[in-house]
Amino acid sequence: MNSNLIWLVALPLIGSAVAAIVVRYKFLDRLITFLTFATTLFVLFSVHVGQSYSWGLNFLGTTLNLTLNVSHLSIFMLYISIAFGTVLTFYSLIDHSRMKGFLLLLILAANNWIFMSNDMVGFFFAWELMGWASVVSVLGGREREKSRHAALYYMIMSVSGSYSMFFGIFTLWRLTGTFSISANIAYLSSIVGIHPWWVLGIVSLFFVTFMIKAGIFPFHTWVPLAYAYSPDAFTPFLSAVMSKYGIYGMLLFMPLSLMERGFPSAFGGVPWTNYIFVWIGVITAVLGTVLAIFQDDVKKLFAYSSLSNLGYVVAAIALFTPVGITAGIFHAFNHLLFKGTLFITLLAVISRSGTSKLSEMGGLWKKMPITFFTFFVGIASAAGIPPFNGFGSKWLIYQAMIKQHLPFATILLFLASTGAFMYLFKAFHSIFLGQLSHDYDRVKEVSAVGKITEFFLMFAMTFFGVQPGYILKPIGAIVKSMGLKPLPVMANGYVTGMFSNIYVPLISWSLAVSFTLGFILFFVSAKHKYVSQENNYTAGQIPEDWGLTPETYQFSWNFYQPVEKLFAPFFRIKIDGFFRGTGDWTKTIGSAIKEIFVGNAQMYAFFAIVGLIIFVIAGWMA
Amino acid sequence: MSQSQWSELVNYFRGRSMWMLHYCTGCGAIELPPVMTSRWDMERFGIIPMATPRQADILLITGYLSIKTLKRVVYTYDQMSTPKWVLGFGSCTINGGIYWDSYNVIDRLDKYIPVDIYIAGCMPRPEAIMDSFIKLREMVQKGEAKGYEKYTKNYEWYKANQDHVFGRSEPVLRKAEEVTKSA
Amino acid sequence: MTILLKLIQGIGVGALSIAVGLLFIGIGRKITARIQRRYGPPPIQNFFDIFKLLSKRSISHGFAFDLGLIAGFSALLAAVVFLPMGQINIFPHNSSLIMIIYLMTMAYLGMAMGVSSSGNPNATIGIARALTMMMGYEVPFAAVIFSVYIFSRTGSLANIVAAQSGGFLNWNLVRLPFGFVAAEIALQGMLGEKPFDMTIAPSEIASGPMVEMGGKYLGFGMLQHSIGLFIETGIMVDLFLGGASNIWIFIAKQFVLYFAALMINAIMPRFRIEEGVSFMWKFPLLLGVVQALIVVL
Amino acid sequence: MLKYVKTLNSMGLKARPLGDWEFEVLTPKERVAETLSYLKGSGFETFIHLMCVDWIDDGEFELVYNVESYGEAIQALVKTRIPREKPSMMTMMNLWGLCQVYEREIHEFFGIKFEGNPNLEQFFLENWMDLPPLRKDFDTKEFSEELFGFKEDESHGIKAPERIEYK
Repeated sequence: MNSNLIWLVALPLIGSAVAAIVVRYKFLDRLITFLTFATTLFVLFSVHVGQSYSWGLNFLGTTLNLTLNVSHLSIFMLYISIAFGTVLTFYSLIDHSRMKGFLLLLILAANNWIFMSNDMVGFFFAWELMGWASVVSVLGGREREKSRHAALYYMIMSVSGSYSMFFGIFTLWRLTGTFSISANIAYLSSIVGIHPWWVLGIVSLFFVTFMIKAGIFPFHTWVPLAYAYSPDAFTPFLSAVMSKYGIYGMLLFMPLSLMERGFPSAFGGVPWTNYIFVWIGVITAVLGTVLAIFQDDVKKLFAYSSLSNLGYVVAAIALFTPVGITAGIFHAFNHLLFKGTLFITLLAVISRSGTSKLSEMGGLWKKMPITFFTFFVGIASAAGIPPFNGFGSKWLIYQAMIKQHLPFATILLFLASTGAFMYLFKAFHSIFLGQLSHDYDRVKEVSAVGKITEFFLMFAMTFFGVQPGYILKPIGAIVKSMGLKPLPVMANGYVTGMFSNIYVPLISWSLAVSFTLGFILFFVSAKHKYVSQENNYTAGQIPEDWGLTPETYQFSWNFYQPVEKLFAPFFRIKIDGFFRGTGDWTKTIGSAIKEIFVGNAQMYAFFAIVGLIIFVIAGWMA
Repeated sequence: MSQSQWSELVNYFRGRSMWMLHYCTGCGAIELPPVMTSRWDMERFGIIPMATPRQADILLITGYLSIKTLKRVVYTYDQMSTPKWVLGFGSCTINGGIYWDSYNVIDRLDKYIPVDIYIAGCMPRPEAIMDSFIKLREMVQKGEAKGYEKYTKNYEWYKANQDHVFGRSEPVLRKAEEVTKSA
Repeated sequence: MTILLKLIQGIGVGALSIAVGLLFIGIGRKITARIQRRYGPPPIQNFFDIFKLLSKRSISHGFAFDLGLIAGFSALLAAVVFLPMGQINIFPHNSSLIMIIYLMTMAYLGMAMGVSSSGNPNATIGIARALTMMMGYEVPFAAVIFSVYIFSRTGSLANIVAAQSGGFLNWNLVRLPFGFVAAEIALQGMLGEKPFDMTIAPSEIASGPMVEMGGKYLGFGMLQHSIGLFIETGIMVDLFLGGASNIWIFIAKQFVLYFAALMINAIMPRFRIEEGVSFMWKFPLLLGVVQALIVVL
Repeated sequence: MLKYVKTLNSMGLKARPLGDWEFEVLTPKERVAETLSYLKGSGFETFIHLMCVDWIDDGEFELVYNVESYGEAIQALVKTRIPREKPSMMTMMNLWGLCQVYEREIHEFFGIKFEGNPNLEQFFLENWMDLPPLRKDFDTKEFSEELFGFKEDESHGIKAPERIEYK
């Protein structure tokens, strides 16, 4: 019995209550949020693997045991999520978005509960708490109408996911009579050889929920909306931490080694259920990338980018090999770090420029140099460029895929990676590079708090890039706890894939030496002088008489027009082929799907009723 | 290695690699394709055409310059980094050529920017252009082509000449009162 | 002591790659001139050019411009030391191909950042074209390298070279012919030679990324190009032509590849961007996929 | 072609053929719009050019509207004369929007005001304050000497050619 576990949940709840009281005083609200996060992180230091806590709850005459249990995976997730939350809340102490601190604390409570919970009732309750709190959080975006629509959409998706999970939980309970997650998984793995289809069905119910939360194809539709229209200070948390709940859930069920015993193998020794899942991940990665290339709203762009990265993670963990799981969790961590950083810098940029449209920004690097560098390190990480942190995990993912002899999936992932470089550069250029508009002459760099945070994040991204061992060791423990052989992590930074090795510090040293040489050559050669941005091909002459302004020279509209032309046939297929279809049948189905996704009040009501029916059936079966 | 030896070396290399920005204003531009292509092939002297003033060492003005064009030429010249040289091509740059009494075409280029070598002729043959390249190369290697230094030293004079053309604030001719401003 | 030795070796390899790259481009200019029935510049012309550029004054648009150009050059310099070339192999246990490719990506990112920070739209258009083209050629190239990975059961270039030892018939060129053709076409795009030179289109976008670069900046760009040429052809030699027993043979093999690319360059017009990408995704990718299928099945 | 000439003559205008494919119409200033709209209605849909001739001795400007019928491959020159003193003309923009640019150019080089044309700002010239340069009474040589400082025997040893006097 370790009562410190209960504090991890109780503290944020208390903090949330206090913050809710002072919600009118914005700074106080933020301060309490930050302090609660920091305290929770402090409490977390006393938590160790293997601790557990449980208490009984009298529910309708039966006693329900709520259990908290700390596994290797949970403590890893707890650390990264709370640490990131602390950084974020520290940063957002003085921002101007309409995020409510108490909602974030509610999510934190749910977050800790989800990661520690070892019973499905608690898990489900925490999941719901997290879902509703985040739905309400999304409501406070800059554009009220759109954020309301996004929140509604998100709510529908999240509720339907919850029904699915609810159904799954009660089915399992009826079969085993217990709510304990570990016991249920043990039960499932014992019957997987006998009734594979049953197990598949039950697990799918859970996986739908997790895929919705992680935004995996085909349940990705809520992601861009919710990310783009949520409050700017909340989006980092939404993207960095909350998308990982789905991954966590999948990892819980992965040790079933899914259908290895019940189903034949597909290519490369991967069970075919996993194989399908790998492809779902790959499709998500490619889809997210391609759609991100065409976005003009920067938050939407990075929403699709998150989609793409989670696709990578899913593809890697679905392999369920030591390299795959390591790569997947490592990438999930890296995604948390760099995408959190990117969204934090976006928060800074959007609050200063007042717009999230890429075509309206530009040239901010002279005004916000530190934010610019943070963003640069962020996109370098996201593009997987050594020595920053995204590289190791992407490299490992390729290794894992190749090890299973899946070249086509790997090629597509590589395409997604190159495409990632494209959209990242598009965002980078359109925000920071290019011509500075006169509208932004008075833009200032972030405050001291912001600078500290940005320096810290830059340091973190470089540190975990150069020394991946610090993060690969705990991941190794997780892999071991799943019953697999962990990757040999020789020294900090020496990563052994199955196909080749990299020694990341060596890359960093090589880069350091070559940059020194580059700088020496640069300063030895002839002098240069600095000129203004107007002194380029217009020769310092701004032909205002012709109605042209500096912004006219900012090239950010239709940035990848040739690519759009290239993909135009595919977009046509989507609209014409899918919805309008070749016959009435397709038409009907198409319009039905359209109804669901477009969503009017009747459809939502219909959803609620269907959910209710599922609920009743589940109850009856129980 | 002493200072002078070093600059000698630098000048040698500069002479061996001269990149050209051709500012094609008049009819003379048609003489350049044979110079660039297989008939005369200026690349064998390390001279290649460049697309922007940033990259260029030679500014080749191929023909007459109206006032508006001259303004752009001056901008272009200012955008080039030192060392830089100007070649005036054809009679038009020397004395206005057939446009000698035009109301809109300047007569002598080196009033406005320093010209290192003039190529006479209307139009000069490609051989003349090649010859001017060789001359320029000899001058550069001997350290004689110093037009850009002249420009810096006598900037006031050049600037005054430029402003005289660009910045007119009153009519040039005395019959100003007869101008039908009401028209 | 070993560290110092490796450092000196690394710098030596960097210098070698620059020299070889510049010489290649010079010889390439001469050959192109001869194909076009011109006399052409001397083969060492590029050394004159580099010297002149580094000694010429230049303009800059700010620290991002400086840093970007330095990054473009240095990251490639950092990548070249991991390339096994003949008997020169400084870090034999660290020659993962994907690592080298991603290191090169850093150079492109740096370059892109530098030239775009100048604010010249022509530069950005060039970069957008380059990135689009990169998406085009990396896909068939990825197909090929993953086929080679699976075929050789290793992802380290040094081991791939070792796996091809023992005569011409063991070369991947013979064993994986479709992959070689696909990679050769991808190489054309990588080197930015015609018909895939839409990035640097002097008449349309004023030489694209290089539009604001002059003096030493352009010099850094040229150095980057020459090292890039060295690495890209070097990777191809290691992947398909069985590496080499010493550095001279290695350079000779590289030159053979570059020569082939030059020949195509000299007689081809230019693709439009989306044509280039869709070409890359049709013929070379098909070959790459066929090769991957053959390897896997 | 002759039918147009005949019709135009019957309208009281002086029209005569100039060759196989061209005829001219002399109209007073007030009837230009009428003539041009008649021609446009009968197939001369393409406006080619607007020219101006300075008849300095007559004290008149002559405006020449050049229109073409692609269907019959013939051109018509509609000529009108306006006095040199305070020259003005009504715009033809309602017939051809293209006229806007030509009229702007004519205004720039001859100083003819086109009533109804919204934009008669400088087009080719910059910062021009002298007489409109294509008028016959504008002395380009003197202007050139004054502004560009050109002297005929200036150190180059090249003698400038004799100036052709236009009558």
